[in-house]
Amino acid sequence: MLKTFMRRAGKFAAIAAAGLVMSASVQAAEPIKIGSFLSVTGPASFLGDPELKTLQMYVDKINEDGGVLGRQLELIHYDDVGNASSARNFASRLIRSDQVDIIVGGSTTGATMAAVPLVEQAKVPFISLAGAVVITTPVKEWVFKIPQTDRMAAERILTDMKNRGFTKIGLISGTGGFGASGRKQTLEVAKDMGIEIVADETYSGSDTDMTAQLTNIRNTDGVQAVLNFGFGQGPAIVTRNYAQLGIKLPFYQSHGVASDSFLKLAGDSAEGLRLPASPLLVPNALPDNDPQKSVVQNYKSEYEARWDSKVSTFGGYAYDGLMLAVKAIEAAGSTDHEAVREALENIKGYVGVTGEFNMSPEDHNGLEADSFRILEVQNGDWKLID
Amino acid sequence: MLSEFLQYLFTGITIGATYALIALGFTLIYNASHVINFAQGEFLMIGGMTTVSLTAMGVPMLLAIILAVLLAGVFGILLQRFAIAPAKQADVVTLIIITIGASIFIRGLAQLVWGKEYHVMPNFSSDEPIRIFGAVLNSQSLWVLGIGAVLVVALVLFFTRTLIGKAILATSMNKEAARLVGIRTQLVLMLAFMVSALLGSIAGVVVAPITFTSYDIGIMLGLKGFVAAAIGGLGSGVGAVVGGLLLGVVEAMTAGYISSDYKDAVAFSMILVVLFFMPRGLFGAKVVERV
Amino acid sequence: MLNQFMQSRLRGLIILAVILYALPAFLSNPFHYDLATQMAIIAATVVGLNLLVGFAGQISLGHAGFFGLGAYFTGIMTGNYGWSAIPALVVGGILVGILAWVVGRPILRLKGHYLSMATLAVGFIIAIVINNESQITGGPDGMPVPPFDVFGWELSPFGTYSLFGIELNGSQAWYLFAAAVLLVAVWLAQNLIDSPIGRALRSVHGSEVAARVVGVNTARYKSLVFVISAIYASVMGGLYAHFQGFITPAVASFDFSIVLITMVVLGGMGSTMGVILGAVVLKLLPQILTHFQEMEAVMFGLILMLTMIFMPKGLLPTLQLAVSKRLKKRAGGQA
Amino acid sequence: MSALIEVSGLDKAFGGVHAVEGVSFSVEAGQVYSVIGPNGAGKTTLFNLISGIYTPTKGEIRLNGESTDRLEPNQLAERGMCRTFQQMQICMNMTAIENVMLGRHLKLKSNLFSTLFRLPSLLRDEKSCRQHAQDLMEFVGCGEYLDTEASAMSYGALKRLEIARALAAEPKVILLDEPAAGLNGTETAALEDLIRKIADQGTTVMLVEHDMKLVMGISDRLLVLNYGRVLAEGTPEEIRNNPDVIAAYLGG
Repeated sequence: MLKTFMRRAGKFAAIAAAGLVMSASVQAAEPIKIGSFLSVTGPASFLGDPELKTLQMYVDKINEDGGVLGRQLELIHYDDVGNASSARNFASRLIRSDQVDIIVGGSTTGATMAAVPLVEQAKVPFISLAGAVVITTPVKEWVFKIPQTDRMAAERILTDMKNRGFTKIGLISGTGGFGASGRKQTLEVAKDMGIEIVADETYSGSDTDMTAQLTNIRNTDGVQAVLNFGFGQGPAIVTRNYAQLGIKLPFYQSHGVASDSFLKLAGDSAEGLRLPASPLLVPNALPDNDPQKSVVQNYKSEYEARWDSKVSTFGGYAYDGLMLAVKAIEAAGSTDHEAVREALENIKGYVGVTGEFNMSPEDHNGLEADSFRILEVQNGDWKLID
Repeated sequence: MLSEFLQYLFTGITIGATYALIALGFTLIYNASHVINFAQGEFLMIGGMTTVSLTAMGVPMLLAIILAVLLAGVFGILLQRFAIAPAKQADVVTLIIITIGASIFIRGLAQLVWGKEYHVMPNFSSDEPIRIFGAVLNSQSLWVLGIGAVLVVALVLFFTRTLIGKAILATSMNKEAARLVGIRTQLVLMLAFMVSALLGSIAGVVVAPITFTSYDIGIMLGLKGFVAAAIGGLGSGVGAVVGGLLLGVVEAMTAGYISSDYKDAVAFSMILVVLFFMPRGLFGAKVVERV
Repeated sequence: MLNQFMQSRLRGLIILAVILYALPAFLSNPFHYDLATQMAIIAATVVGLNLLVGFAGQISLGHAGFFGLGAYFTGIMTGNYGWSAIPALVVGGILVGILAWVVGRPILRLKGHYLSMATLAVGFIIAIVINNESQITGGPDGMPVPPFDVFGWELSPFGTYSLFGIELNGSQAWYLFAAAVLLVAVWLAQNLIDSPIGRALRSVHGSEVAARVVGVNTARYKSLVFVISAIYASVMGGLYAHFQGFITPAVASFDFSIVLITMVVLGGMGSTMGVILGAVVLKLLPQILTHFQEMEAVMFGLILMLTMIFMPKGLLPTLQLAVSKRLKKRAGGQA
Repeated sequence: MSALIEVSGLDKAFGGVHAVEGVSFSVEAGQVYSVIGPNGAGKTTLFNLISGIYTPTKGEIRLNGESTDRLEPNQLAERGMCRTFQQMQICMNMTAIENVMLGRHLKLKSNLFSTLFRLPSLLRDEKSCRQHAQDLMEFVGCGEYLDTEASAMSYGALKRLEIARALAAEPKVILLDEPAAGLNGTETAALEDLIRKIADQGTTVMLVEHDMKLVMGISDRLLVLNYGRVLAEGTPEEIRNNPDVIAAYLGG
């Protein structure tokens, strides 16, 4: 009885002491403000939701470990609902009202691009979590981005197709931002690589049946393989319709569906399809000498323990974004915008969940196409192919 | 050639049957109260999501469906009682905004309870598609069509054979007169909303295996249902069914033969054309202006 | 007598001008100015929409289509073809007006929900075209728009300006500009309402058959107000595009159409000052509700629903009624 | 001289039910011409046909010798016809005087440019229009309501307001649909005076009315409808003594 009491009292004292130390350090310095606008709800919520969870979780973790430069991190985040105008407004609020030191956010390309003019003018470092190639090509002084570009995804997929000897393919893509940009890149890359797109179909994000489009592709002469570029539930429906129609051609998806929940939605129909993805989906299949292995394994287990839901590639973007921001601030030794920007630009060899980042003034993404791994669905699970 | 056409037709009819079921829900409420209920799609969502989450908790499928449909019915009653009834003298547009507010509210709740993920529901029967002349039909489509047909027949019987159904019709034609002959019109309106919610949620359950389900599935399907109801003529049951099927088939045919990019645009142009020649939809009642 | 009449007519406008002039005292940083600028531009849009919905009683669920067309026309012409902003806004307004006239003639014959359906369809078609024609519109990812300029002189939210010797940053300058635009928009709208044309418009709402038997060509007036409100939307869409510096098809979306009509109904149909209040409230609400995190949507839906249930006439008319009742009561008590 | 309104073989069917059948008559300029008959006899339908709100199934209506076939109500208004309604059609979203000023719509030149910028020409026109409307409101006896919201006016005042609005268009012929319905004795007497004054100014008046005393007192000629058909036509004296009319009204 007394023992328990003593133990509790001791615990209490320890917590109190820790609290004192912490509050002392908080008083010592203003927190570093990390701003974020994400599509936490709305049609792109499957991007924004894991991104926000990741940011919240690791900001807490970093603070527990003593913060950055001896200062605590403060996460200020807003939900842009996938609407570019709101994204711009929240970017404005972050920069001008909250006066954040750096922004990590922008789930979709539209949201990112809407904030870019403001960010460039206000000269605040901005790490985008969206995919399209236009974000960092041409290079914008203050804008960086984490995910591989959709162009890289197209390159990776088409290379794999070419290696398997396919030169005539059918394309079906969503009309949302991700699908439309992916379609454009695929068309361009295919031209460069001498692959012919013989069928080119689209569907809108809320469609519930893509059988008609797939029938058209199936009936096109000479199609050797089919690629679906899109995200959300659409690709899962496409995958199921594909199986129902009994199309036997090799099937590819984009990195937009690289998550376990896609496997759950598409079920058996997904069997045999391939897609480019971050190694996050197959952490244990990586060879032990792969530097990404431990990073990926840690992130996966920490995320799944904390949130009781599966990791997704998109949460990984937020992880890398936050870590890059922290690294840059540490390297700069302050939150001075210009210093942080320069530090970001010079990050070399950072191994993250998404890949190995080698930033430069000419490359604000810093990833190579081979940071994408080609995975195949086998027996209802991901299998690392390349 | 034939197999292609059949494929588009099957696709169109499946989608169309979904639209038709939603449109029927619109029609029912419109008939009883002249309200266009923009929260109709949310009944669909409640049906699908409740079934999915209950089955995940281990409730047998059939029981889960029944509970889901009942829950939607309760929401229908609550919607009428707390959102529509208090705003009796409100303008048409005001009522539209109220139902939009209700749909945002219900969707917000659903998101809190169920999260934002998409969920799968297994087919009612075999996953094996049916092949006819080279075209493929998802077995669930037959369920959609079959249950749709049963519901339409049930509705017809409900309105022509039951006292409650007749009371709803009487109230829609003349509220004052209905009150005078002893019909409790508020109760009748509540019933109409409830039946409409039941209908919507059943639609939500039967289409969920095809479309997946999520907290926001109701937005676009609800809108398409409204479109179908308007094409058919608001207030006409036959119109709702024909409008829904027509819309679905036109979408599928456009995607197949013309351009998948402009599939929705063609569907919306069709409404304009229909309304241009028939300002009250295909089967809308002709109303003589009384002055 | 006439003097008094003029005064009452301009009362609203003067109050609005005073509020707009005094507002900067409450704005503490450029973000607040940003928000106020957007409110002014959107408010001017709904003042135009209110002519159609509030005064002529015709529902439009597709007005964002015209707003989006204006935004994209200006964006494309100034961005890709080097036009100056003013001619782009003017030509855009004219083209959108012509389009509105062409589609308005047939669909304005429709009544009630059928008209809402048809306008919804028109709005959707416009949004789909903008989304699909990515060669010129940039597709769903949107397109950048150059800053507003008047024959070489640029108004950018990021510049610095001086007005009568006062230093202004770009956000402040934009605010002043947008406030002036709003005042002009309100002035024109009030002139229209308070005229034979305005009476004819209101009579379409009050009793269409009465309007017809005294000789009002109701079809013509419905078209006219449809065109005018579309031009309002187009021009404001263009300004919005310049201010934002980047536009996506969301500016033409059905969602945005619903936001616009909600502003009108929430603020008070047929009350110019009311719909401005509606725009302000709806623009401000999401910024305030960020504190509710996941509850944001629930709160928004609830507030919208409750307001419309308990104030079916809209915020401002209900407030005005309450105030005048209280004044009357007080006057009665004294007498 | 030719008749101002000439109706021949007029037919209107609603889904097989003939509301008006084979009706012919003519109204001379300057007359007070009344249409009477039991409820459901087709009086209001007849007015709706004449004023262009309904399109006839068969037959023809001529206004001033010109066929009104396919003319919209507003086009008839341009040709000098105006009317009131049994179920009043007042714009409740306006003030009383605005309703009357609306009646002068055709007399005003409305130019979008001068409207938007509120040019002096517009202000001058508006001022004289307002003056005219005010005179008319005093003429019909609701001068005290000028800037009252229409929604705040009494039933009787609204009835007179509707007449004032119709008169504001300076019509050649005015159609009054049951103007006395719902009025008390004094109000009806005032109405009778008013109709007489309107007729004295040279405006042709067509009247649908139930109040026999009123009708018989002021009408030059009467048309009696029964089940959509003409039962009798003639001067008040002739109608009073017509056995068919007596049978229809008394024998039921």
